[in-house]
Amino acid sequence: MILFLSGLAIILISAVAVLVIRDEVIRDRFFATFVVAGSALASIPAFRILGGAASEITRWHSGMPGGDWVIGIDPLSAVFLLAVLVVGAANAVYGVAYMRVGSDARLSRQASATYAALVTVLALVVTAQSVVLFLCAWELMAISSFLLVMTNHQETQVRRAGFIYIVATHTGTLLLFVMFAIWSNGAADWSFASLAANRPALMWGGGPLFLLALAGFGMKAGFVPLHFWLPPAHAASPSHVSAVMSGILIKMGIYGMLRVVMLAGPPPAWWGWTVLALGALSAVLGVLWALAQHDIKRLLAYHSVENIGIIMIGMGLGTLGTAYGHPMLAILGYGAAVLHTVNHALFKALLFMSAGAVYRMTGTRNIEEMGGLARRMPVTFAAFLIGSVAIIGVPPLNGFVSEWLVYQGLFRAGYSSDAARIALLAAPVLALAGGLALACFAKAAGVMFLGNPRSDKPLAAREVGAAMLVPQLALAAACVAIGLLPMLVVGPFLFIGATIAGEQRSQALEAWSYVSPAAQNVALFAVVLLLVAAAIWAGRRFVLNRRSVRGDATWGCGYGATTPRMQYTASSFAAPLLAVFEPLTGVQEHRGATVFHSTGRDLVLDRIVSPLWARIQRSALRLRPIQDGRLHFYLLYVVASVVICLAYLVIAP
Amino acid sequence: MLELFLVVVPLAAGALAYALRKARARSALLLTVAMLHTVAVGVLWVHKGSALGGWLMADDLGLLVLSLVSVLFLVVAFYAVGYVRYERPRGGRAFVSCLLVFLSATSLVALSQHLALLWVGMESTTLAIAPLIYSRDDRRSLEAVWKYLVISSVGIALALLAVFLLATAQPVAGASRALLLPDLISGASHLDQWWLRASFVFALAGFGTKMGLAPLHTWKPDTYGEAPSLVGGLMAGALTSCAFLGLARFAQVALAAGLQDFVRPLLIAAGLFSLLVAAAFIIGQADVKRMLAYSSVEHMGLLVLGLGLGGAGAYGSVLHVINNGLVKVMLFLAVGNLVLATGTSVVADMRGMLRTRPVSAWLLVAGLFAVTGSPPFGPFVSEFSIITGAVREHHPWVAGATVLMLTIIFVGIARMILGIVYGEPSTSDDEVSSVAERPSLIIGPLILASMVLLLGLYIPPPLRGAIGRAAASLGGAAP
Amino acid sequence: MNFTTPAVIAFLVVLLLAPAVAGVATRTKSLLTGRKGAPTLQLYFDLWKLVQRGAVFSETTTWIFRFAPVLVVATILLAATVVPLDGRLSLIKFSGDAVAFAYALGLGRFFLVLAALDTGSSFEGMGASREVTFASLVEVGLFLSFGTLVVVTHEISLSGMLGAPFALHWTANAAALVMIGACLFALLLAECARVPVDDPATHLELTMVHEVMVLDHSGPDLALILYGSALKLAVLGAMIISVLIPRANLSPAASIAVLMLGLIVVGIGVGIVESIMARLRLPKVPLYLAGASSLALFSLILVLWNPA
Amino acid sequence: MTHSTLQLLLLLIVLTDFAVLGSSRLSACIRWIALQGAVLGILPLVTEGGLTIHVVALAIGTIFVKAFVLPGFLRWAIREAAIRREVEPLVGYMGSMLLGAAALGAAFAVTSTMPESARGSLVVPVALVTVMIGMVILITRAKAVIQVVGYMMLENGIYIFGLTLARRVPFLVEAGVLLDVFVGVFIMGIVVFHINREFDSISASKLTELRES
Repeated sequence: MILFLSGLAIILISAVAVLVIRDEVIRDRFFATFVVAGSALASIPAFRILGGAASEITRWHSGMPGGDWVIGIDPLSAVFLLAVLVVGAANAVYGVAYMRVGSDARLSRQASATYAALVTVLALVVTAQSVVLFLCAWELMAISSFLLVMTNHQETQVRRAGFIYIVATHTGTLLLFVMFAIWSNGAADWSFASLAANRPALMWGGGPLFLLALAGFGMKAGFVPLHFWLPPAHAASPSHVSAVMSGILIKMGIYGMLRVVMLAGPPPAWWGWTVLALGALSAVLGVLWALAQHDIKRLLAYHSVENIGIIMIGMGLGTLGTAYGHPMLAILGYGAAVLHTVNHALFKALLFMSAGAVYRMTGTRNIEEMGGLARRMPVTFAAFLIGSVAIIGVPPLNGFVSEWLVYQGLFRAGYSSDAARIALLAAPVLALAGGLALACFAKAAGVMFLGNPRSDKPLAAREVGAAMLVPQLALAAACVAIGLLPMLVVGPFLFIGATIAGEQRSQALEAWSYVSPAAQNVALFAVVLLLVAAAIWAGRRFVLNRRSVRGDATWGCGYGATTPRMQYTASSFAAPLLAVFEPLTGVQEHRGATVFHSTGRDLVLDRIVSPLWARIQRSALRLRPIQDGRLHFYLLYVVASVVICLAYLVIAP
Repeated sequence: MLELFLVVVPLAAGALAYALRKARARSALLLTVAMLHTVAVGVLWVHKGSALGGWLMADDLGLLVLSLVSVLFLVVAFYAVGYVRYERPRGGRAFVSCLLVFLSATSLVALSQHLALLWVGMESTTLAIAPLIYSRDDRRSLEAVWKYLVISSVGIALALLAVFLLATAQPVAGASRALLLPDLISGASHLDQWWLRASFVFALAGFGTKMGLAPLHTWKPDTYGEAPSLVGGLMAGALTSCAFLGLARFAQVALAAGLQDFVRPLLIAAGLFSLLVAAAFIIGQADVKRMLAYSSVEHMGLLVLGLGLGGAGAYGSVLHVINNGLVKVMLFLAVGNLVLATGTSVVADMRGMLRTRPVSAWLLVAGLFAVTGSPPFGPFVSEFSIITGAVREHHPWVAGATVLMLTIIFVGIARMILGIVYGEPSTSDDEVSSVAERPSLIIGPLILASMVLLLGLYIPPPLRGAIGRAAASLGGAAP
Repeated sequence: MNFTTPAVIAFLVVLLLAPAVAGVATRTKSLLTGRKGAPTLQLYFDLWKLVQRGAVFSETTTWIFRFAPVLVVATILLAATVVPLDGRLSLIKFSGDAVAFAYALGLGRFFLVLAALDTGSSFEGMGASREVTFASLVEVGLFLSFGTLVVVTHEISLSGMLGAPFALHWTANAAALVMIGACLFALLLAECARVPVDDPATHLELTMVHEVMVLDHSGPDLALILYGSALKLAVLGAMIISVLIPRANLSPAASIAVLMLGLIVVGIGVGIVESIMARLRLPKVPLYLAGASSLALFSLILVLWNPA
Repeated sequence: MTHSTLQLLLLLIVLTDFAVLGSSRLSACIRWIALQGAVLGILPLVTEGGLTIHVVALAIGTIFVKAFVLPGFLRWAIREAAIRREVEPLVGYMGSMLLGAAALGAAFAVTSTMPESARGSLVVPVALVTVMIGMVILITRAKAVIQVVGYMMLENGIYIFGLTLARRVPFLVEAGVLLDVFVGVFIMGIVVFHINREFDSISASKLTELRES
């Protein structure tokens, strides 16, 4: 615990330091070094606990209404803490370099300081074990990330995004207020341990509690339909902030839900069904909407919605496992959910970093204006490609490992003899999402990096510096490592899954003995795949070395005067798929004689949230005339109030 | 005798200030009295006594309000010294004088154990503040002060009726002294129920008008919108707290007499209605000071709601008095700086203040989160307590409605404040952007901001104890 | 890894016979339409010729373009290792290898599509777009089929689903399994760019799906892609055979014989479909795939309704 | 004897209420409210308990403030600010009278719902009706000056209530109450004076610049 706290302190020191140190280079170096060092230090206890050490817990007497402050690291905290620190440290290095380029330099101090604060409170969110401390960390996380989103507040879009974000997140926090209020009713104090003990006292079997937690944490996690703040906020923030938000911040919603499920004990089955259904919905709609986007950061943001959906499918499965009494299912489901959370943190942060590098070099986020960047930014392209392969969940990278684990659970559910087998229906949904994700990242990677430049913006692009590349490569390496060595990684996650499900260690061991050989074979499969590819590549090289190899223009099917403008655009690429799912996509097409162009709108934001707010506003405006400035009416209100009070006086019991 | 000192010295100083010709001397007097007052209140925390045969005595609830008023006044006085130099409000001498009389009156309210005396203090605050509102010689200012005077006076008259009704409720025979709070509470079982109920109803209407509970709040936006920001702050922070104290005194008696079932639904309904009205009028508000006024209506609603809920709610209510007071004054002062900079309080004309007035703009952002009850600011603890109270006292729907209203209110306030703080400045006036922020105008709100933050994380044990005991006297307990 | 003799032999059989299966299909079609047609083994000749050739690369392209054909073949090979080609056991078997099967094919497709976009050609972009559209719908049907098999067999590996004492389940779930077979065959047609989804014999780029995507590949790269397509057809065909003809009780030799015969039957089937059906209009293809998937969905619901 | 005197005085107060309600000229209204103040001052002298210094002082103070100083001050304001002499009601005199009558009815109706012990004398209904008619005047009169009169009447109504308790409420408090009312009306008068200078007429119905548009 000392290590953890001193690590956080070091991170906070860096926040203070950037505000004090004047020299730019020293400041940035100091900041990056301290954040990385602090993260490393703070991650030691997390590693220890994942390695099997006992959970740590510390309690400070606060005397505040709302009880003591409790900080603890258990396996669930540890794994989220690691994600926070790894992605946080990588993005700190990347972020200072990112902010130094271009017009944002003068904002970099404030952004760096806020960033360090954000990482600190994120670490606190996952370790807080009492309500008030948790809520404080939770809201500080929202506030500091909001300030970061607002970094480029001169732009109208950014302000709008920030506004939507802060409203959404504050609404979520208020729901959590009520949730904890309900939960604490009758508890000994406000520590999580007491809440767990208070479960039997929950009203209506904890149903309201669950729904509030789902909505409150879901607002942060951003599953459909609570995702509406997510794409604009991600597009508006500086890229390293988008990376942290998508990689970690929204996962705090997942953490919260898992924590609630863990503390609330054996859940009723409908919790699981709800989570599973929402997950399936998010997985498909998220990726479908991503497909309609041409702003790379919005596209990535919608993919976060999809991945949250996948995680929730795992969670829902875990909950069903507990509810129907299938420990194996519960462990697999929760384990897969947490593993996918970590994986997504790694590859989504990576993708945002690469996208940010491209944005810095081209000055645009619109992929329709990119193209041909693979030659100009080869390392960034490689990193983006690794991220893409990881996120579409194909072997041999980490995305496959977690999706495979989710499928394990879903298929296993399929041959249970009770209602849990219906969960199997989520498998084809997940498969559809996977297929769509493939299409989407083929579009993104292809249109951004391949072909010819589609405008003059990519022409001047060149590779970014080491400070922005090394963090990308580090995360890419992590993605590859988990993909190739699943047998080393999956085990601890099953134990975490068992912790969440409240199962015995023996159950986790049983699950592990079932999964372990398969995981080894997954590794085998991945390695063999790479070896076979290498062998064929060698053979091809061998053959081609003796033949004539020459370059020429792309075959234009007989048409000689092709131009880069004739390349297939992202809009056209996505059009047939979007046409299949027409009413769900919210896409608007603009056809002209020489152009085809589509824009993806957010159905929830544009069709539900905004109109709803407009309606509230209209009704509020309708009340305005009651305060039209005439004193006589004001006095009449006083009289009316007195009359009502007197009426109450007469009729009250 | 310290209690008497707290009331009399500011009053005398007020008279003296009117006689002083030099602005500098008046400022010095204002600051001195404010500091003396705070020191004296500090002493009161250690040595409690009573004056005027028990009429003036600082019980826990009163002491809390008194301390709040004293601190707020000190900050405002400090701010006023800079403000008076910068902006020259109408009436020069009267300005400082009225401020001091206001301090005296609020101290009287906070210290009174005698309910009629409390009423006298309450009415005096109304009168002391009126000239302060009328600080500009124009029609809007006049209109504001006129509406304030008429509505407040009617309201306070109703409160007087409540006092008289309470006196009627006391048995003629017996040892209990008339309208003295300790006697009323200890002899609560002998009070005539019917008169007591009538008294409480009128107290709600009367003090509710002074607090600005909907629909008795109509004077509030006009007044806060037109008064100088520091006066608006004093009203929203100190005056409303005193008014709430008045209502709380009646609630103490009613609760002691076992009228829970009568009192609570009324308070809850009043609180919820205020939240509703505040939400409706905060949305799309065009003037930042009027918005703060409706925010004040909201928080008064919360106070009454918490009081009505009892338990953790009442505890939250007491705590919220302090938090709300600090936040409101801080917000008014920060907004005041921006109004000084732009010359308007219309939001459409205030843009990108982060560029031109960074400290005040940051304070406004902090204030946004504080006033909407975001952790880790003080109001979070109190609002959370109130919501907890709603749940624990078996009013889950009240909790739900409250959260809904708080959400809508957050949207309204956030939209406005973010619009003011962020973006490009609307004026490209170099003159405006080059003025450094005056320390005297930002230190005060900075101090308040740090206090608000501190109260969200740590409440000093003596304060905690006092809050606990005060809440207990209102049927509350820490969550 | 299970290097049992039958498994290895079956694997090699599929590897070697794959080009012939495509040839059988073409042959069948030409016979049915009354033409003489190309020899059945034409693809072998084509591949040999292509390997001998040099290559021309578009100057727009990057390493992706060169790497994609390699990866396509590698992924299909790996996918083949998890299918119990001999009717019992695959080379690599693990719980959830069905997922690996589908997703490995996905990896190959991803790179092939990227290679198409790498050329900057609008035609190849068009083909890529259609490819991903249809492939994502194919996945649904595939996983619905897997789901049905999982429920029936209580196994999550392809070897478990398709090998072993499978005959037991036929008595109870014949209808569902037949539907699965039909579904898989319909998916095979789509996945392998066959009528009614795509016409391998068309010469108009605007109507192509798979072919137009590989317009720029030449020489050994084109050979890899052509071989990959044929191999995919054979592997999927072998899977359908395993669904429809449980071979767990047969001797290894008989089992492999059935496999070879089955592959020829699949080739003939594809040829027959190509002869009697026209290619669907592109907007109709999703409907076709949805129809195929709903077959699998019905069967899944059927088996979920009556758990074993 | 004191009882019937009390009844008489209370009746007189009701009459002055209606007189203010029905008067069309400002000066008349002020005269009536002054009279009401005087009657109010006499009231504590005739309540039970006899004459004490406390009561006498209260009576003198009340009469001085309510019957002389405040009406005089209002007259001064009207004269100095050249306020037109008409009342300018928003609701006609007849309507006002009807409202007054309704208030009277309501006052007695409310009293009748009280518990037996509380009803006692005419004090409660008269206080109530005075409060209510004060409210009616506040609401239905356009001019600021007459609203001040309405406020004074409202205050008087409550004061009636207070005076019946005079012996229970200490003198200091009574004096404070009186002082507050005095200062309140004084400040109102000053504001009225300023309003009239700023605006052409002191019609409070024209003060509607501050509102939610």
